[in-house]
Amino acid sequence: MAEFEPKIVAFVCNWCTYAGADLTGTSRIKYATNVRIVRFPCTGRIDYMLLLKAFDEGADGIIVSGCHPNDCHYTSGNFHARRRWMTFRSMCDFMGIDTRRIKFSWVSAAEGAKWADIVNTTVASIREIGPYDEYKKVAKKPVKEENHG
Amino acid sequence: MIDSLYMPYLMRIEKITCEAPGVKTFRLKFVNEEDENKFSFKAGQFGEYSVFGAGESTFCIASSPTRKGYIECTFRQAGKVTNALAGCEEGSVIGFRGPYGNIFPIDEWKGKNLLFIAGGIALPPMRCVIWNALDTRENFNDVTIVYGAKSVSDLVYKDELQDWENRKDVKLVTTVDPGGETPDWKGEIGFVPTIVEKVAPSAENTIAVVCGPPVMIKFTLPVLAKLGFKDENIFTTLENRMKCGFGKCGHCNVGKMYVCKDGPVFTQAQLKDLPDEY
Amino acid sequence: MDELIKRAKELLEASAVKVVIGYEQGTGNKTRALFVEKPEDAGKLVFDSRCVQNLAAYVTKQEVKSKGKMAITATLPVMRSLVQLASEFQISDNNLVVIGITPDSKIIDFKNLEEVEAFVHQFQIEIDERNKEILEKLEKMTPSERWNFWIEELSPCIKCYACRAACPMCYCSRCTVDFNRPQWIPVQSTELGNLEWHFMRAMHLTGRCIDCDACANACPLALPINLLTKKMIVDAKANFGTYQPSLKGENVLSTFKPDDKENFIQ
Amino acid sequence: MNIERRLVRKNSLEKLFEILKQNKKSVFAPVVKNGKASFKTVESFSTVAEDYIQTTQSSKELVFPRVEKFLDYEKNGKDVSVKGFDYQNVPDTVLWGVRPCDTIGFGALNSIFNWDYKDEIYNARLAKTTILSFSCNKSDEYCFCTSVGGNPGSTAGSDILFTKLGADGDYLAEVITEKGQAIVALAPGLFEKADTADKEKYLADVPVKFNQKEISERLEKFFKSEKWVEASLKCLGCGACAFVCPTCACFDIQDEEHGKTGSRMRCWDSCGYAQFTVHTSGHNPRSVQSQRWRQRIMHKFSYMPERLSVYGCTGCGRCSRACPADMNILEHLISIQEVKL
Amino acid sequence: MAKIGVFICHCGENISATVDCAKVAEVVGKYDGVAISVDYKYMCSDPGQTLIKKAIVEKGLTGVVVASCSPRMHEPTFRKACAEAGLNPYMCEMANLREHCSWVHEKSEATTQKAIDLVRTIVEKVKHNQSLNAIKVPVTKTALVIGGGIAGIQASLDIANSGHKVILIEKDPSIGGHMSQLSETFPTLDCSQCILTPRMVEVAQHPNIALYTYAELESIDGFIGNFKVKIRKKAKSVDEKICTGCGLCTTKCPNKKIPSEFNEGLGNRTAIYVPFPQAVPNKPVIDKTLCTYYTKGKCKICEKFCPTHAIKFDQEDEIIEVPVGAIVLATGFTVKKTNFFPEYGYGKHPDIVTGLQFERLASASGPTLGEIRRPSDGKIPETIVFVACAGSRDEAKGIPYCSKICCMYTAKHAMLYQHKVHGGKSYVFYMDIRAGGKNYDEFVRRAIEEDGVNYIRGRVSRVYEKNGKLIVKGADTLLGATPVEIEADMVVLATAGVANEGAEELAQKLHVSYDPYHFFAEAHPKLKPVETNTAGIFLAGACQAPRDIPESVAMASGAAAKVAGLFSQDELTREPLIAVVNRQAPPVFSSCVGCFLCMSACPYHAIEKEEIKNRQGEVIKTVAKVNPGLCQGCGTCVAFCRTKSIDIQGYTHEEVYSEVMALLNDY
Repeated sequence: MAEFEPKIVAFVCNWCTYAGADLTGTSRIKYATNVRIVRFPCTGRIDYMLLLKAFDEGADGIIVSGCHPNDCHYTSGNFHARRRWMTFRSMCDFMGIDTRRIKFSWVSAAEGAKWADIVNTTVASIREIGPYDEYKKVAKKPVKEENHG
Repeated sequence: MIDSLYMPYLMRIEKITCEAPGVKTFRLKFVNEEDENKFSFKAGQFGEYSVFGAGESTFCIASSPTRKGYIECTFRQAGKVTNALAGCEEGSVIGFRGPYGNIFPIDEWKGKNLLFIAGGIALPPMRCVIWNALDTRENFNDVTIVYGAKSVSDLVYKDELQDWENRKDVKLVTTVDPGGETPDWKGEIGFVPTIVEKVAPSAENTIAVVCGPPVMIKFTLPVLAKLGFKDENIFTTLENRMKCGFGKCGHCNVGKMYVCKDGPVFTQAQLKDLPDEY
Repeated sequence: MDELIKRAKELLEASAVKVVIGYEQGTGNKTRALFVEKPEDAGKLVFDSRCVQNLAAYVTKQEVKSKGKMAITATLPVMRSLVQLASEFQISDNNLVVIGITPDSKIIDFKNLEEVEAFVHQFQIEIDERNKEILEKLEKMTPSERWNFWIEELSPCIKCYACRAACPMCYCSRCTVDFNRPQWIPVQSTELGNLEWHFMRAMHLTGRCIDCDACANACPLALPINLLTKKMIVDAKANFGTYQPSLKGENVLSTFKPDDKENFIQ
Repeated sequence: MNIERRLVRKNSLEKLFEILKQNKKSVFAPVVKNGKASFKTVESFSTVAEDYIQTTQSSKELVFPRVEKFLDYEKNGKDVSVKGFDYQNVPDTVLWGVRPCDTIGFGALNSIFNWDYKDEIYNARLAKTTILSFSCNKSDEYCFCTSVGGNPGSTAGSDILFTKLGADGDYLAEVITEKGQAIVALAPGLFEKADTADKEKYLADVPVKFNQKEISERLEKFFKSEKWVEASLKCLGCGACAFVCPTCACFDIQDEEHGKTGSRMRCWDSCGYAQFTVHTSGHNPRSVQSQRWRQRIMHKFSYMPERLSVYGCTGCGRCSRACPADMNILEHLISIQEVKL
Repeated sequence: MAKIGVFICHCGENISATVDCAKVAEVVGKYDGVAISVDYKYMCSDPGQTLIKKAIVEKGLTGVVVASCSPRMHEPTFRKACAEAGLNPYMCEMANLREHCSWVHEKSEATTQKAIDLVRTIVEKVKHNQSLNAIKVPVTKTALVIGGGIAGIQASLDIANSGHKVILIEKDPSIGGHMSQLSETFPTLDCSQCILTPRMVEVAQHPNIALYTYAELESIDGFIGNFKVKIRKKAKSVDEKICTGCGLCTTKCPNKKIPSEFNEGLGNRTAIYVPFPQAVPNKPVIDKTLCTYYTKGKCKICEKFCPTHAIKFDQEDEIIEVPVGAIVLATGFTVKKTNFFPEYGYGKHPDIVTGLQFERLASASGPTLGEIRRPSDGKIPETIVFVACAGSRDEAKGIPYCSKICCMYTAKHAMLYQHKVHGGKSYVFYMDIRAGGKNYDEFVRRAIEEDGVNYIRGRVSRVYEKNGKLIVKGADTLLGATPVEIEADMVVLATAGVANEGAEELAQKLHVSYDPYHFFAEAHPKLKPVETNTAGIFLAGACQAPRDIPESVAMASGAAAKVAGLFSQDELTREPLIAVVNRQAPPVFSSCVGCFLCMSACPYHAIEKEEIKNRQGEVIKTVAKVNPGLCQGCGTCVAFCRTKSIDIQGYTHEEVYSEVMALLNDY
């Protein structure tokens, strides 16, 4: 059987991490193909419901990344995001959503290598943990079975 | 295997016409011939149109039962489903359930004058019965159509308006709200009620069909009353929120009536007995 | 209680307010909301330990507001709710008079919401022992155990939204679940739909919930949904310091500290 | 057919349960959790609740599930293929331990789902369901079945009605339908000949509280009354009453999308919700709670009797028990009867 | 109806080398709503763009997806192309197949699959995109220049001469900056003062320039074209209008032993002082921190002697608020002091000086009137050692970068020394000689060949005193690292150029980003060297990195040109990618419930309250409203809004949601 290829969605801000990932490209640093990037103006824009949606639709892992503190293009978007992540994380943890599958990071426009590293380590760790069947079972569970009590 | 009431016909979008800003008309053909054969409807009925994945939306069948082989619907982009519909291309397949609801009793109107009064996007529900009447023109006396919209660009079915214009046996009066006219606008300028007062035939032996925004109806009814129209000769259609289309889901229930079953066509007389919940 | 009735009478007679929101004897051993509009009806008012429904849920309700200026008999949780509501611009001194009832059942008058805030701040929001234990028990579980716990607990949820309706903070005219472009939360009450609804609800209440348990009390199926908001309170305290509704509206999520801890960020 | 009366020993119930399971029937029975009884698909008799007045929710979800898939679709470019409701998959079910005020409710549901168009999905589920009800030997202040044409021992809607004869006595089983007969046929030994035991004296006493016909007549003229606002001011506008009600059948139709595949389903809705009637334009015919409360009462006690010639209330009292604001429907009905018109 | 055109770029071989572009085009072409899907060698090329334009016209496309390089690179290019073909530019999006796919993965199925996913995602987004129109905002045609060094001066003059008003603020009592401290300038050795002073005077006299010395930026808010800045004019305790600048006060001031900043501590000044003779404005200020009156409460001698009674002890800081349309940052740099170097005795030895101090010694206007004399005893050093890269290019010291100007000024210093001290011996320790620049290398060669400066390639490990001499220990790496030891009378350290104190705070105040060394960051290292990532704020001179005079001047003129360009239009058009609070038909008006949590979340204070009134003028509802001028489009408010009433154009709920859906599902 082929090795499990995790599906990983990355939610990144346009100014730091997206640019950082661009730099990874321009520096021709290679990394795993499992990650798909969704671009946002700022980590402050990232709605936590989107992260749940990613799991709903079968993501095995999630990366959320933006500007280092004080480097936010919008000065404080990432500070707000950071608080939201903290509450989101403890909420996830409390409801039993596997927080190991959600990686938060700061990757600046200058940290091309760090981006590659984040991706690779995340892919590796998710590969180890395995597919997120627990969530998929609930998310994709055919509606019929919900019926009786 | 029997299908459920909720199983839509598959319809292919054959033609898309942009009527006005945000208003489109679809011409739909049945994907399966047997569906087409068993399908028939009457003027005034509606259906549930659905984009798979977005959901169902209710609007009338805007084409005439006298025109076989297809149905048409006209809608304005407003909610989730209508926006999804607007995103469809010619050739795309959508769902359709119907026909549902009651009809304009057009057979009972034989030998009468017909006065159609429509405003803005509310011409579609009437278009069906208008075409039906015109296709069986011999059955009726004078046919008058008063159609108004905010501005010239908001008028829908521009080609048809032209056809009707050209017909000797139809009196078409189009009007736009003051300020909505264009330099080369030949129609009337003014609000529908006022125009109606000017051009309406005598209430004697005349059926009036009124469809339009609430405010238009609100001001047109007194005019008709003044002209001597009896409530039972004034017809209109209601557009309550609906889900199932056949009197089960409860959404369109007003008083003892299910708009989807007992309507959407009502006479003014019937509406007077209904609680004001539409 | 007599004092309460007296107070209500006065307010109505002086037509300082149009309606007094309080409690009356309900079915069986229950009490329930009462809206007194005539001085002579003030006698129906009752107050005792059974009066736990959070009446603050009514002050944002269209038909109640339309009566005119309101007076509300406010226990500590209700007062807290009112302060939070005021900080979110939903009520003001112009449309509300607060008849406070202290934890030891004394009536206090407040000139304005600042005074209410000052009073409220004398008391910390503390999770009760019973629930503390449950929280600790849950925290000791493995994530998988917690996951199963919640899926199991929430699966009976029928999405009647009694929790939302009973919560004073859920005054939004359009709840996220009623928003369908896109449909963030599935309408249907499937395991996923229920999970996401309660997740979202708790998140939206983070920093706003004042721990009155109205949601749990309202739930016809007695689901322990208040554990979620309680947990958020515990964490908010731990992460962001003091936890009090304040007229300054310093919501923990709409503010930040540059040095918020970020050990979880790589 | 006329009702057959049999005697079932109290310890035979468990055997009967086992036999049903052996015959691959899914058994839907009340289970107590967090102090609340609710219907669940149960595997062992021990989990079945014995002593309860009423379940929080009615048993309607057996035939009218909270969520029910109508169809699956798959898009392929511009084309779509659709797979309809899977009737095969409807389980052969025995509804166990349901109260007469629930079984009578199936009558109302039948009318709603069949008064004009026939809802085959509902019918298919009902057809596959055998209803073994238990008479009430207790009631509480919320019960008023007798005021709406029911009673604690009513056989209406049941296939077999069990009545407990005394505190820990045996059961009188009234076999009402062929479906009931079929159950008996599975375990003839358990259904002994019954002497003419009179069940009445074992039934709970539920006094008549109001006159149903009079209420309906009054409602005719009551629509515009101020009372509605007064009565519903404390209503919070949740859907609890509708969702626990054995006869409420309002529903919403929703699509679920996962890329090119997805499904369409029906899920419960409530006329108590502000969004229930709102038009896309934002116009809401029933914009305030009093109108929605009025709709609920009118629909059950005026509209349904008139249109479907059946009442939308069985007097189970669930809505009152479930209401977070203690909106007691019985009180409201009585008050309607009392006001001067 | 959606008619999306998908254009897959090979980017020569940059993409096609690892991604099967043809296959991507083929697969995507089958998706619902995709009207055309093609691949091409260079989409950004003229024929490439023409391909897109033709498709837009011929197929009547409603949206365009260009799958090529990063949108940060070419989004404007393709949006422009679409606009030219009559498609709203915001209906065009890019899928990043190069930086995020082809360049970071090997050629494989997976790579092509990822490319397909990325394109599909953007296709789904574009389906939900809306046509947007650029936002127009008025422009205040006044520029604020912060810093009165050569860069600030140049920028001010260029902007002023292009006919626009300039406000120039300088924190010191006089403009002139470091350049005014310099003796001669490389590579021409013309006197710094002589070329600078006329410019300083020109600034002072220019009708378009308002000069505030002894002033600092207090706060700023607003946005490009519409900034509101508060300037703190520190109290000079002297009424400039009355003061004639006669200088009597400075001669009378009893407090004479204050080390002069201008002379880098090699000379003294008084408490009431003019930093240097050619200062502009040439009027004194009282240093409140050191003035006897302010510290001890009595003295007032200057007041007594002032002929025009210009001394005003009660003067207080004044804060003025001015609207400006653009800001040029020219706050310059500073150099590490000798006390930064343990190996050189922490600056304890007076005869170990910095390059800047040496400038003062060599300057005719300096403490030694241009004679090279050592600070300790005023003797003329017979042997002098110059140490280049003192701190620079030294990871250990936390300054890995090259300070750029040292090689040149060290050569100049050695040269000046040789000219002034005949028979003197000069050594220069260096790592490399970096003399890129017009006539630079020739200049250095001259120092070595004509003036006989001894260049030793190697680092100085230690400098210590031994019976009146400074022993300089180093190694000559060209001679196989043979140890070198020189007995010097004086040592000059070309200490690293570093960012100013407080540069970080200033950057945060202005929302401009900065590098790890607190130099302000340009928006793009090559293509936007004078812009910052905050629209309307530009950079000039050494505040961005160590720069020599010609570069600073060039940069200043560049920044000035940008400002002039901005001011050339009365209105400026901004990207409409901003937040919007929904509005609906009555009776709803908006789904916003007016909790205004978004207000406290907005970093730009862009959210206002709007009262919705009925016909009678009564307020029915108070809802949030976004000021399109202030909103920068971060979207923080969006993620906050519980009712989902705020949405951000270009990243709407539906857009991002459909992206996530598309990423994880088959279509």
